[in-house]
Amino acid sequence: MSPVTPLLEPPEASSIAPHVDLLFYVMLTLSVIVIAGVVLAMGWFCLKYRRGTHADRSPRPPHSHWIEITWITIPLLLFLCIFAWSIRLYARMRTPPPGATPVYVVGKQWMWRIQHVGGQREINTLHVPLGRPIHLIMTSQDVIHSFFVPAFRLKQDVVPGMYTDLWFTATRPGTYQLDCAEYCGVDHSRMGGRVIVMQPAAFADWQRRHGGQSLAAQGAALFRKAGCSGCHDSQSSVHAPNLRGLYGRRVPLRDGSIVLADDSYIHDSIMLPDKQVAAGYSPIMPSFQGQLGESEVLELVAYIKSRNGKGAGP
Amino acid sequence: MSVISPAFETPAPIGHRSFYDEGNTLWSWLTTRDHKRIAILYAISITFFFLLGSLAAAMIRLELVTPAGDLWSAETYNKAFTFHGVVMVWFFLIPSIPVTLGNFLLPLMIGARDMAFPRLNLFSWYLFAVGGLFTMAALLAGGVDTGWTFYTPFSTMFSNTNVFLVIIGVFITGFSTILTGLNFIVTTHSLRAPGMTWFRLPLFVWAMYAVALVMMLATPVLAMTLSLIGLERFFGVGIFDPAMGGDPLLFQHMFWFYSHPAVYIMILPAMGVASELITCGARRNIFGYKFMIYAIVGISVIGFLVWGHHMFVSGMSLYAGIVFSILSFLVAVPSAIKVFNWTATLYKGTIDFTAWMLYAIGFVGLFMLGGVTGLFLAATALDVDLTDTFFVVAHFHYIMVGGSVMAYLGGIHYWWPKFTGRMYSAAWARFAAIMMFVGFNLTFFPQYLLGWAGMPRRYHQYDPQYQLLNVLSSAGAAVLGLAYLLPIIYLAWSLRHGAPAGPNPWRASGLEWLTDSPPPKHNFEVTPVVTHGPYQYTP
Amino acid sequence: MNGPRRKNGRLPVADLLAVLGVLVLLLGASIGSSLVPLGGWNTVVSLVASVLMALTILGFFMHLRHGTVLLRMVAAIGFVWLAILIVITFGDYFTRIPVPPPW
Amino acid sequence: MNSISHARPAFLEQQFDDPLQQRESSVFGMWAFLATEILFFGVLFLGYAICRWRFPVAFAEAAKHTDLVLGSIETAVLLVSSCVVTIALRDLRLGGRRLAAALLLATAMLGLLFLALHGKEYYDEFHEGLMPGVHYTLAQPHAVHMKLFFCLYYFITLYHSLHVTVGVLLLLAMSWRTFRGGFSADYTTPVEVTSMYWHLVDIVWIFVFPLMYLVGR
Ligand code: HEA
Ligand code: HEA
Ligand code: HEC
Ligand code: CUA
Ligand SMILES: [Cu+2]
Repeated sequence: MSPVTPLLEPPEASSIAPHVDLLFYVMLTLSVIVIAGVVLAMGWFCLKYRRGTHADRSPRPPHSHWIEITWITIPLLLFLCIFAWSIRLYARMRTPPPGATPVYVVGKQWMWRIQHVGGQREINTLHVPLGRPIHLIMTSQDVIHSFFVPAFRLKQDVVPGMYTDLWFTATRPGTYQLDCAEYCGVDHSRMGGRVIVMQPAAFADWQRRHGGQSLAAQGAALFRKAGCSGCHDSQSSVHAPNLRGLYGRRVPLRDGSIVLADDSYIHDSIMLPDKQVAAGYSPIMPSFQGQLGESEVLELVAYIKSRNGKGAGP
Repeated sequence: MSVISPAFETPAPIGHRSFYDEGNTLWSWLTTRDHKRIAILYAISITFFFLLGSLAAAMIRLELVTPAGDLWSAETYNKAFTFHGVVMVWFFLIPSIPVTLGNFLLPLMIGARDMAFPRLNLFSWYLFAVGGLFTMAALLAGGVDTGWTFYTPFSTMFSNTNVFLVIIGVFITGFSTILTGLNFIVTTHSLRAPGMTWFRLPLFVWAMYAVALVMMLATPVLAMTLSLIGLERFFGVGIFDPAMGGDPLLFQHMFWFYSHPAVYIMILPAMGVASELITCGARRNIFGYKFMIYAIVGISVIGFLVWGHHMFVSGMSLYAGIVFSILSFLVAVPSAIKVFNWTATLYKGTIDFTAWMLYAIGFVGLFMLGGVTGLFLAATALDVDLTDTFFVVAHFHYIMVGGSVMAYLGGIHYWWPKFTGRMYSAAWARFAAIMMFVGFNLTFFPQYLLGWAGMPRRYHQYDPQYQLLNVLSSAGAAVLGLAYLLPIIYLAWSLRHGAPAGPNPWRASGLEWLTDSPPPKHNFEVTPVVTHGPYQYTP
Repeated sequence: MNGPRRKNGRLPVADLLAVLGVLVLLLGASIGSSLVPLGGWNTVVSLVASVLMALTILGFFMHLRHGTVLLRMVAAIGFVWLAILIVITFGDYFTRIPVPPPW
Repeated sequence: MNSISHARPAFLEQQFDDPLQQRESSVFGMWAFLATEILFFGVLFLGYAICRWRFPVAFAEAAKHTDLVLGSIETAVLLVSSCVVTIALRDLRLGGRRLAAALLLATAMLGLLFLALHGKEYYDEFHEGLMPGVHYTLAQPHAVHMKLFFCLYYFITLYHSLHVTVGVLLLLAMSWRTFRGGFSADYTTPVEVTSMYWHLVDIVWIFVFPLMYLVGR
């Protein structure tokens, strides 16, 4: 554990964290100034005009548009500045840089299951290399959880039935607390873990030691086992789309709309096939809801993605 | 003790028969249509619920003294904060000021003989009571563990506690809220005394009017959303369940469309009370009366557009986050106007530090602190870090306990002579107010630090490094809890032993002070005619 | 509340029946249009018919035509608030950007 | 301004100064209540809109299972009833009694007819196995998401039928009171307010109908 004194914030361990802290402390300073101003004014009035003092109590105007407008405008401008600042930071938090390494996360009452593209699996622990952007693609098997790493100043709800994502670049090696921040039932407070930030070399070493079959390869096996290939193989007699090169394409749907084939699209195609039916096909694909867990779906997604590259897959 | 403001032409003659004298059997109370008696029925009921909710708070705080989850089981802890939240929000704070002070004072302040629909008013109380019974039944049957926000799919598919009973309870109480709001709106529109124009209404009445509007337009959404949860639990079908193609975020949108306006249901009345107290306590007319009104209306309307700030990390779209964030900043502007105007009202006044004035000043300070930390949460990038931590818990307790509860108690102290005709011990009252202020800050200030340090909320056990602050917070809760008991004691004592108050012990202006304390059954022997604005103070 | 006191509700019976006729016609149009394949426009057409029917009822049967401004505002506010709820919620759904491709 | 002492008609409640104030308060109150009703139903429509937007095909498929003929008749019945209650109120205001009472009764009967027709629909749907959670036998490709439609369909129509039932009871009471001479040309407020409620029930149905019955035809 990194040393955390009770009154201080956790260390800044991601590229975003210093920006968040700066915003926080600037807002804190502003707020303290404003609050101190108001409290001092009130305190001073309370002292000066308490009953029995000989203060000037001549009539004052019952209102003044100028004063009102001043103290509407100044806070408003302050608010707009803070808003602009925070929203830029927020947009940055939510836009993963191109080339970030994907890591798949499944929340489940009450544990975190993590799958790396290289096939490494972890539970309640996430190993990441220092200084490289990591892109978490997350979903939940049951209820809503929230992936929270205080040292990174980042948090994202993990919602069943959809993919949410979170990205960060760790900037300090060490072990950091991972919490579940969305109430999810009995053991919510125990649903924690660690994020271990390693030097790239150490990380590569870790990867090698724990690497098995890559996620896509596991997905390829599953593709056969779950029976997908029965329809989706090019030799299959069933009229089903060939999934090669599907990922990232724009897919025309039967109802006339066009959607981008991203992670969620593939996920929904497997779990809720009726939701979006590809044009030119009949809606005969069965739903795999209940038969495949979210982590298995992630393997399939990884496999289908992998078939975009050159010479990938059958 | 009888300085009647010169603003009103027809002071009521001093009568001898108060509304308490119209029969005192239990039956006469349970069938009453007198808004004043209904207010008292409500006051008793919500005090009961406040005590229940406080016991749950004591359970929470006792558990959090140690990092290990040792005192209660995790299930019990989860049920405790759920029950605490549900009871405090729906059975104490949302009704609190409107149904007691509002019910009692609204007709008096506008010079009416009663509410527009007295029977409906009584019916609302019965609905409230029945809703409360359902909620207590849920407690007796084992409690609920969903959190007061009932997030799906946990509440629909995974919790096997008595969600259904609580939902029915809240649903029924919701109807009570809607009907109360309806009554307030119609009363304010049609029963104002001659000469009582809109811009002569006391700010408390404006606050009641605005809050009634919010109650009517927001509560139906909650009722139906909760019904949908009930439906899903019963039939295993539904639109919030991702397993069936439903969407949990849809629930959050619907819930917060109600629940954010609901937080303004909790603060607007408090602002109304504070305006009355500060003007009287400083013997100065409110500064910027019209701006105060615009601020009230502004808060209640813009307040409907910001609900998504509870969903910044929920998976909602980035663009929606931007819109909700800026709107949340905008809604803070009218609150700022109010804080500044209250402060300016003190200027060149003659300030008496009665207990209720202490509460009012405490209210302004604590509300400001809570509100400003609300801005931290509205700043999306900070919310990503702070959401679902104790920072949020501290934010809303500062506003709800430090703000609304303080204002409610201030209002009770201010109008107590009017309600009962008796004075309470001023010294004890001041002592309790100060003790409460100290205990409150000790309880909740450490929670800001906890939140910034990263302690998530709704945690039954936590990491040891957070212990010191948690112990401080629990100690504060003990002080705060004891301070809450004091008013109950000395106010009860005053009922028998307090000095008679007379119609206007604080020399306040406002129609309610023209009539007897306690007022006669129909409030005014002669309908007053109003020729001036609401505040007629000279220092 | 002190708007002009009209002879509310004193439309001749014949007029009321004519209004009913209009309503039934609109209903017929709505049903008829739904049987014609117009794609997405089917719903639009039938909803427009519904809005017209609702306005007719509000205006004639509920006498809002002669109502005060206040009453009209009250009648409208429910719809306006509902529109806020629906528009903003859909705003979220429409702008949820898909998770961009990670490589 | 001292209005308590004037001759007060028996129906005038003590908190009001005169009959006009009482009537306007009641009417205003009813409008305000109707605004909340719109939101009550409105949330469900939001749920419907989102689900339909997500599953357009399933919704079109599911809506085909509703009974267009019965649904259309029900709509017409409600429209006629709305007209009838307006005529009843008109007659009452012109001093009528028997005709008004009869028309109010007729309105209630139309309401009952609506409920009966809808009951018939529910009965058929039960036998077709269209009730998720109770008896659901659909097995076509979109069956899972069609449940969403049915779930909303039953919830909205049942909630609406509850309103119709309340309306019928109120109308029966009003008819009886009218028949007993409880109202006069000066005092029609309860009937007026009831009729407003009834119109709202009608308006809600006017939106339910195209969304539930006319989709995917
Ligand atoms: C009475 C109740 C009440 C009130 C009035 C408010 C008022 C505000 N609230 Fe709060 N809030 C809650 C009760 C309340 N809140 C509750 C219960 C929750 C948690 C629910 C849950 O999840 O369980 C919550 C949660 C909550 C969140 C979500 C946190 C999260 O879960 O991630 C946010 C985010 O934006 C927020 C913001 C605000 C803002 C901007 C205001 C503004 O209206 C505040 C405006 C007031 C001021 C700003 C102070 C006065 C102004 C000045 C003195 C001006 C000068 C100041 C400066 C220049 C800085 N609140
Ligand atoms: C609306 C009003 C309201 C009020 C008045 C209060 C009052 C208090 N609340 Fe609460 N609170 C909420 C609304 C409110 N709360 C809501 C909505 C939540 C969110 C729930 C959720 O997450 O779903 C919440 C959650 C909440 C939490 C977070 C739980 C968690 O996330 O894990 C805590 C923790 O400290 C807390 C504490 C308190 C305390 C100490 C008081 C004090 O004011 C109470 C003081 C009274 C007593 C302490 C009892 C009497 C005293 C004694 C019997 C003496 C002995 C006591 C001790 C030794 C401790 N509340
Ligand atoms: C019964 C045959 C069948 C089986 C088994 C099947 N599918 Fe499909 N699948 C189809 C058909 C037909 C479509 C096109 C219609 C549609 O979009 O629903 C399709 C569409 C898809 C699509 C969307 C493709 C596009 O172009 O839009 C994906 C992704 C997919 N399937 C993946 C899988 C996976 C993964 C499995 C195994 C877990 C699987 N399918 C099993 C028949 C099948
Ligand atoms: Cu998982 Cu909380
Ligand atoms: Cu909010």
